[in-house]
Amino acid sequence: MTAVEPQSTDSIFVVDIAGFNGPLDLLLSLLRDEQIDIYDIPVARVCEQFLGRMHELKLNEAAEYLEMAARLIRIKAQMLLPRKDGSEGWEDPRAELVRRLLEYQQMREVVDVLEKLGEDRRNRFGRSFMQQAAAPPPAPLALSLTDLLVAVDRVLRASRKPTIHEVIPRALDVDGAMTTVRAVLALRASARWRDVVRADAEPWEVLSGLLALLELAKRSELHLTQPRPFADVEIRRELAGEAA
Amino acid sequence: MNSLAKLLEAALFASPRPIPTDELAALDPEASPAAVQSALDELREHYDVDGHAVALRDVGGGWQILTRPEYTEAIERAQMAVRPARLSAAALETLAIIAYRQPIGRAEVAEIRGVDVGAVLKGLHERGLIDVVGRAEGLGRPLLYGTTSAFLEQFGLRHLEELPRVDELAIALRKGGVEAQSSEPATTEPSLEGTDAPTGVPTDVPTEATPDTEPQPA
Amino acid sequence: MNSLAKLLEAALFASPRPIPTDELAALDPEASPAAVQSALDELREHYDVDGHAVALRDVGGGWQILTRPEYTEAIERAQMAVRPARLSAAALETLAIIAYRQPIGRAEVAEIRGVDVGAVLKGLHERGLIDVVGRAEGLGRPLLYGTTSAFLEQFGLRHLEELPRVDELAIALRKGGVEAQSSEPATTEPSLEGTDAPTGVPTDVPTEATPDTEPQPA
Repeated sequence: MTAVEPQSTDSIFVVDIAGFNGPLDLLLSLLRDEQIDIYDIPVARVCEQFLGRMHELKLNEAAEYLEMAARLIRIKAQMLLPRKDGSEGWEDPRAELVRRLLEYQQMREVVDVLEKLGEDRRNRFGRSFMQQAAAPPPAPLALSLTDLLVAVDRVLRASRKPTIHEVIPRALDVDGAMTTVRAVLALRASARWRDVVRADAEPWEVLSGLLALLELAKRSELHLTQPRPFADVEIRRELAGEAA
Repeated sequence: MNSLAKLLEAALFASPRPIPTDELAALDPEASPAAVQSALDELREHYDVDGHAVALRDVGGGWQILTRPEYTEAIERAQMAVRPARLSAAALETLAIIAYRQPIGRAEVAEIRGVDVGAVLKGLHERGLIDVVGRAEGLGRPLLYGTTSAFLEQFGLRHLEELPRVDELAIALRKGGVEAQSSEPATTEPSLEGTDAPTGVPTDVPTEATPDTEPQPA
Repeated sequence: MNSLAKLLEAALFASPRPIPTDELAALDPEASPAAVQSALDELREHYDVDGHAVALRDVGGGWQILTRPEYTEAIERAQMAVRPARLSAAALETLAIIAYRQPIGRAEVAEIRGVDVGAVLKGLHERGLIDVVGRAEGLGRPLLYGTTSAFLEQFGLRHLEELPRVDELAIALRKGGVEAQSSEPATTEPSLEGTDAPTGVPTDVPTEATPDTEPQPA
C-alpha cells in the first residue's frame, strides 16, 4: 500500500508541472527510455536514474515520488544481500515492483482505448435544442392508503412522547438599545460594536442592538461603515442627524 | 443531399437555438448565399418528401429542425407512462405527519421525525401532495404545510376525515380495512380489502406494496 | 420510413439524452419489441444510406442521434455548439481502473496509480461518471465506486463489455483482487482479474523465477 494520503494537493500540482502521472509513470518512462526489460530491472542503476530525474524535475518534495525512491533503495539493498545456496525460498525483492509496473502499464493501455473512444464521442454532438413542450409531468405515484397508514403507525411508534419545547418569548428592546447607542455617541463621535453591545450579551440583546443601529442609521442619526469585509463596524455620529 | 446541406443539418441539429441564415453561411466560407439557400431548400424538401418526423422551419429569425406536431402527444404520453415512482419511507412518514397534524411547520415535522425534512418537503411539494397553507405566528413566521386534493386523490380518499382516527389506527391496520371507508370504495381506489397483512404489526422496514396495491394505470 | 420509425425519430430528436429501448417501446403500446427493433434498424439505415449528417447510435444503454464527426470542427468554429472538455490523464487513469475493477475503493485505485486520488474521484463523481455502489467490508467500511451510464455515454460505449477484454491487452493483469472486495464483480464485466492470464504475470505470491529468467506462467 502506498501511503500518500496527505499531500494530495501537492501531487496534483506535480502532475501539472512534470507531466508525469505519478512515480510509476516516471519509472515506466525511464525503463522505456533506457530500453530496460521490466522483468529484469537493474535496480541499482534505475534507482540512481530515478533519483536523478526526481531532482531534475524538482519532485523532491512529492511524497509519492519520495516513497518510490525509498522503495527502490530498499530493493537495491535487498539485492545486495548474499543469497543462500540453492536459493530455496528466495524471493526476488523486485517482484512486487514488477507487478505494480505491469498493472500500471496495463491500465495505461486501457487509458489509450478510453482516450480514443472519448475523442470519437466528443466529436459527435447530441441534440441540444430542448423541445419547448411542457415539462414532463412527474411519474405517477404507486402508493396506497395502507402505505400511508403504516407510515403513520411507524411515526407514532417512533415518537411515543413528542417533546414540546416551551418557548419563553423574550421581547426585543430596540428602544432601550437605541437609548444606549445615543448615550454612547453623545460622549464620543465614533464607537464600535462592542461599545454598544456587551461581549456577553444574550441573543435578544444582540438583536436589539443590531436593530437599534439600523434604525438610527435609517433616521440619519449615525453612520455605519465597514473598512473591509468582516472588519469591525464603525459607528459614527452623523452631523446632520445631530443638528436635527 | 449535397455536402453543404449535410453540414447545415449537423449544425442545426447540434445548436440549442435557431440559427439565422447568415450564421449558417459562415459555416462554409466558400459557400455563396445562393448555395446556402438552395442547401436549406434541399434539406427542407428532404425532410418533407422523405417522410421524416422532423421538419426544417424558419422560426423567429433563424432556422431550426423541429419535430412535427403530430408526434408531440405520443412523446408526452410516453413520458407520463414512465414507471410509477414510490415514495421513500422518509417521504411517507413526513406525509403521514402532515396529513394528521396539518397545518404544520417544517420545524415541527422535523422534530417528530427526528431529522431535517427540508428536502423531503420540497419533494412532496413538487409532487403536489402538500402545499403551503399559511404561516405560523412568531419568529420568522414559518410556512405551514397541509395536504392537497392530489393527496386525497392519490390515496383514494374523499376527504381527510376518511383517514382513520389515530386511536383506530392499530385496529385498522390489523383488520386490513379502514372503517371510515366502508361505505363504497371507488373502483379506482387501491382497496385495502382482502389485504392479508400478515401480522398487522407494521415494522420499521419500508413497506412494499401489498398484492392489490400494485401501481394502477394512471 | 414506417410510422413507428417516424415516431421513434421524433422522440429521439426531442431528447437530449439517450433513450433506452423500453422507453422507446412505450411510445407505441401496440408495437412488439421486434417491431421496435426493426424500426430502429430502419432509422439507422436511413441515416447511413441516405447520406445524413447524423447517425443513430446505441450508447450507454440507450439510443441517441448524434452528428457525424466530420462536421464537428465547422460547427465548433462557428460557435454553434461546444465540445465537452477533455478529461485529464489522471481522471482517465482513475476511470480505467474503476471501469475494470468495480466495485473498487479509493485506497486500491490509489495503489494502482501510485498517487492519491481523492480529488480526482471527487471530480469524476461530480461529473456523474462514477458513483458509490457500496461499501467494502473491513476497517472504516470504505466506499466502493463503479462507473455509471454517463460513463458509457461519454465514451460512446454500449456496455462495459465493449472495453477491450483483458486477454486482448498486451499485458494481462495479475490474478486475484483485493481482500476487502467481498462482492464478486458481475460476470458481464470485463475483468482485469482474468484467470486466463496468458503471459503469466508475477502474482502477489513470489514466483520461483530467478531474477534473470523470464517469468514462468504462474
